Amino acid sequence: MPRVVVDVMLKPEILDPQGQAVANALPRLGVSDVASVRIGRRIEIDFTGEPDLDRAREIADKLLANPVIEDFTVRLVEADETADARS
Amino acid sequence: MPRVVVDVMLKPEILDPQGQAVANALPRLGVSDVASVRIGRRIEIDFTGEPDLDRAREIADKLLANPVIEDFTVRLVEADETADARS
Amino acid sequence: MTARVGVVTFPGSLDDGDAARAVRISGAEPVRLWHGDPSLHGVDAVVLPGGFSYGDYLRCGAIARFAPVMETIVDAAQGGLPVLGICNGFQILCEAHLLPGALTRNQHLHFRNRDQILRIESVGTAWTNAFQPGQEVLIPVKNGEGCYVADTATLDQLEAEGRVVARYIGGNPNGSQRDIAAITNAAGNVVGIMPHPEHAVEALTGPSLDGLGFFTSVLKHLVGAPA
Amino acid sequence: MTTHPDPVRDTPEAYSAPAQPAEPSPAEPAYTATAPAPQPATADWTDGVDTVQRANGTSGELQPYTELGLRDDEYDRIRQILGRRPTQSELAMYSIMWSEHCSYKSSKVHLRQFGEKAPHSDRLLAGIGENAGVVQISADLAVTFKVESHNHPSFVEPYQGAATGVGGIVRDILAMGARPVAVMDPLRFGAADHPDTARVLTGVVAGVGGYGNCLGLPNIGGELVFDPSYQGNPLLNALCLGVLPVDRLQNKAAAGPGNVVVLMGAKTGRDGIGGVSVLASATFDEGSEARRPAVQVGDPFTEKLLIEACLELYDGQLVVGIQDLGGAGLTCALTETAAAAGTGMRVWLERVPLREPSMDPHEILASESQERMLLVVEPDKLDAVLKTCEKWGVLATAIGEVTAPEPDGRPGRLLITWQDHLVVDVPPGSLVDDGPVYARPMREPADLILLQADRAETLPRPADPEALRETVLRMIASPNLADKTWVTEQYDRYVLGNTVLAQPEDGGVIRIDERTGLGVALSVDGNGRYARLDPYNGTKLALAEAYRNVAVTGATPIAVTNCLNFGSPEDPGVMWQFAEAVRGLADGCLELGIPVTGGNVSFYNQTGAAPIHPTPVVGVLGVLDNVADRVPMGFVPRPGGDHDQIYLLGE
Ligand SMILES: Nc1ncnc2c1ncn2[C@@H]1O[C@H](COP(=O)(O)OP(=O)(O)O)[C@@H](O)[C@H]1O
Repeated sequence: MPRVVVDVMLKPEILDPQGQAVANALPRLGVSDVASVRIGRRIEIDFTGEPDLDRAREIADKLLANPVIEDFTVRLVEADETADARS
Repeated sequence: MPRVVVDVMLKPEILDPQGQAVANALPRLGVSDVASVRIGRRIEIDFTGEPDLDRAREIADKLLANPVIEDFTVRLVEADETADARS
Repeated sequence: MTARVGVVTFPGSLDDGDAARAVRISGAEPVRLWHGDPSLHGVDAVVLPGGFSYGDYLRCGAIARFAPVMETIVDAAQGGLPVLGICNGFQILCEAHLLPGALTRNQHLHFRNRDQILRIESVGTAWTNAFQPGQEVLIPVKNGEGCYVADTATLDQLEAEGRVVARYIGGNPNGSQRDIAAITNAAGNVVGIMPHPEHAVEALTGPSLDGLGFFTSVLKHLVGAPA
Repeated sequence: MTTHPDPVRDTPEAYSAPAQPAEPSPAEPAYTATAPAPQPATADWTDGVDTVQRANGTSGELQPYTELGLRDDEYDRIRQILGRRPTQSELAMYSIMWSEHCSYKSSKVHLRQFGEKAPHSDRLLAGIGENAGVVQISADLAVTFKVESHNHPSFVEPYQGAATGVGGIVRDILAMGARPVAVMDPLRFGAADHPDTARVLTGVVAGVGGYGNCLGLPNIGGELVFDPSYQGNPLLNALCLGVLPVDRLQNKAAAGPGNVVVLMGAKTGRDGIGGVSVLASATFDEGSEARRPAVQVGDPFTEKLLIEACLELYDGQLVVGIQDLGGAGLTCALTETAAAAGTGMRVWLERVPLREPSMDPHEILASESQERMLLVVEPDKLDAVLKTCEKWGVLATAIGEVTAPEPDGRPGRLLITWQDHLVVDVPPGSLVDDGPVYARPMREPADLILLQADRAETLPRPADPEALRETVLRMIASPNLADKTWVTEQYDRYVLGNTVLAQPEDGGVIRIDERTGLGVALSVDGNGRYARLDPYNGTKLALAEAYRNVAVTGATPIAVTNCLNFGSPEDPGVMWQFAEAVRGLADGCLELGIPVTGGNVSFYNQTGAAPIHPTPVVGVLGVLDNVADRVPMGFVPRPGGDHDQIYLLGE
């Protein structure tokens, strides 16, 4: 059964201190070719029946993201695909 | 230029208090057909040159995820694609 | 007749008892309100206290905004009911769109608790009329997500309309834009403040008594002193 | 060099300690960082569960008890108690309850000095043996406090390890009937400039703050010490203070046959069951290890609701008995509550709400899922209990009932079924009280004489003002003396509005009664370097320091708690340090006239063969009749320009 994935990221103009902290730590790991790091939320929603993208978009808009500071995308992903791909 | 996306999710058997809190709040929004919600992090990494998946995997393993409780996936995404898709 | 000031308890509210104590010390009667009960039980003003409502797991205040009591509060606030949101309460007011902007993760990424000097920038609100313009007060801050952000137009409008209620002085504890510590809505009845005035009402337990002014202000406001 | 003879032998010969093979059990068992040993090929777990009936018919079946940390003689004793081989579930339960962590098998013989040497106290309402000691401080009020360790998890996943450490001690306090009102956190890390310290320190501090702040508990003190001996084994000790009306004191006894056993709080998942995963049935595929998290994730929001719901249950007099679920999960809660009452218990395990439906009975019994409590409730109050839990959004489920003792007066039995299969049939006391007790060999560490010979007098002394200045600057810049604000700023010290003194004061002071001003002072102290040089006096020193820190606030010290952090008890040098430390603390308490009311032992704190410095951490609690009389640390300027006189007391 496919699941719905909502990605929520801070708007580009909003400062992302977490991402910056990671970016600043990279040189210590010997990584110097990273231009920027942004950190947001990935939300996986499983529906009891057919996944409902419109419903998910509504949830994202009302609850999962704050439109003042965040953007979101909603998409369908094969559930086992995501699990398999994990290392 | 494509960007690297690292998705970090709690391992499936690990308690996800965030996801649980959201799932419990949904009925109040009139949503009753959601079986489960899991919340993780989405990290977007832009490299100065060619995106380097191996490098990204190393960063994820050392810095972005704690393999004791989290799994991660690393993949390439077209940068403008992600931006466009955002609502 | 003593004024009755409601203090809402959400699951995960922490400073609700302290807010009620501050209301009592200021001379009003605290009335405890429950998140699941839409009735405001006839209170004259409402405090949304600090804490971690619903664990603050998704975004601070995001879930609390949908509590039954909030619907009533949003309506009443639009009708002029004085509402003070402290810390988590400020976050809830922003999430409920009673106040503009949003509160994000402290820029240094740590929870920070310290005694903080604020300058009261606006004494025209229901919650600050007991202060002098420009008065400096000492009030504890304690938050992990207290960094106030809004777009430039919103910030400029807040400044232009005198709706920045208090600013951090002597060091910004969380990276808030323009050192903003508290703001108000256009009508001046709804105020959100990140530091905790309810923790500066007793000499024994607080760094000062400066927090009392917020609670005495609303009493003044309620007996008809023009806001 | 001296070798102490075994001081006590109160167990059958077979259970006193011979020189034995190393036990695999770490200090906080059921927690492992590495994958458990592979399952012996001999184990033949069939499709279904391993029932009592099956155990009766397969007495020769080999069981992986060694991998579970049980010795041959311990396993034989289990068979003797049961008159058959244990089932899988029973074996898991015995391995947990007879571990060092739960049974105190190496420390018991020493710890009893705390009782024997204890000065009499009229204030003590509950002492050693309860979840936490309870001390009366006025006609109608009492306080309870205890310090515990969560060291190993805090190394592997610092944030969650520390967070769940705070969560665990808070539930101990809650179980006594008290509202938790403050926390403290004595911490030890490796060298401040070691790269891994940055990972552990930031994670631990964020975890202590994250959990405590979210529960709304002011942090009123603690310790921050850096020393290379803790590099691979940091110490996270957490103390919690609670307050209760004297008549709200709760106990854990599952009294009253017919009463309902209720599990309350979070769902049960595969948290921290790594230790018993060798019992996985043969049907588990490779890779099933991945499904057994060794680290628990805390949910402070659920714990906050658990606290409010429990307090409402106490005030409504709705519970007969209550016990928190800690490291040993349901196993410990079920057996301890039954054993404390001498009753039996009947439990339907499939009624336990699960996070993962595929869990096996032994996994459910061993799970260390956080934020759970076990209640014993009279049947006619069950509805009211469930309603209160629902109000707070806390899950509560009747999972069993209390049964009568045997007709001949012997304690009842604990019977647990899983979908109508009997998987456990044991005398609960055999798990709780009849565990092995060892008088382990002790020997003064060989290097002690040399260490002691290297005296401070041999250090160069600053000879002129310039050198003195340089020394002072070096000292105040050293991590152990430097300002602790970076840590303490991350903790809420104001919440609840009763914090009268907190960091950087020597002792924390909390107002307990707003009307009268009655309050308590608390301090926790330890000095591992001193204890390494002289564990007996080093422990006395820690006690004296905490006692002084409480006294200087103006409070009268009345009670002691402690957390004893040591290396492996199987190392005779460590065991000697431990025995000396306990003797020092017991003697010190006798001299000062205050009792030890509770505490915690954490063994196996070492990296390879190298133990940490012996680190007894001592907490002292004092009473202030009026917190307005507290004495802060700083000199307060006098109004009118009068000058204070300054005196130095002592030698
Ligand atoms: N160092 C110690 N000093 C005094 N009492 C101790 C010490 N260590 C353990 N105890 C007591 O032994 C009992 C069992 O301890 P523990 O297993 O830590 O409690 P819990 O069952 O709450 O986890 C408790 O009453 C505790 O106070």
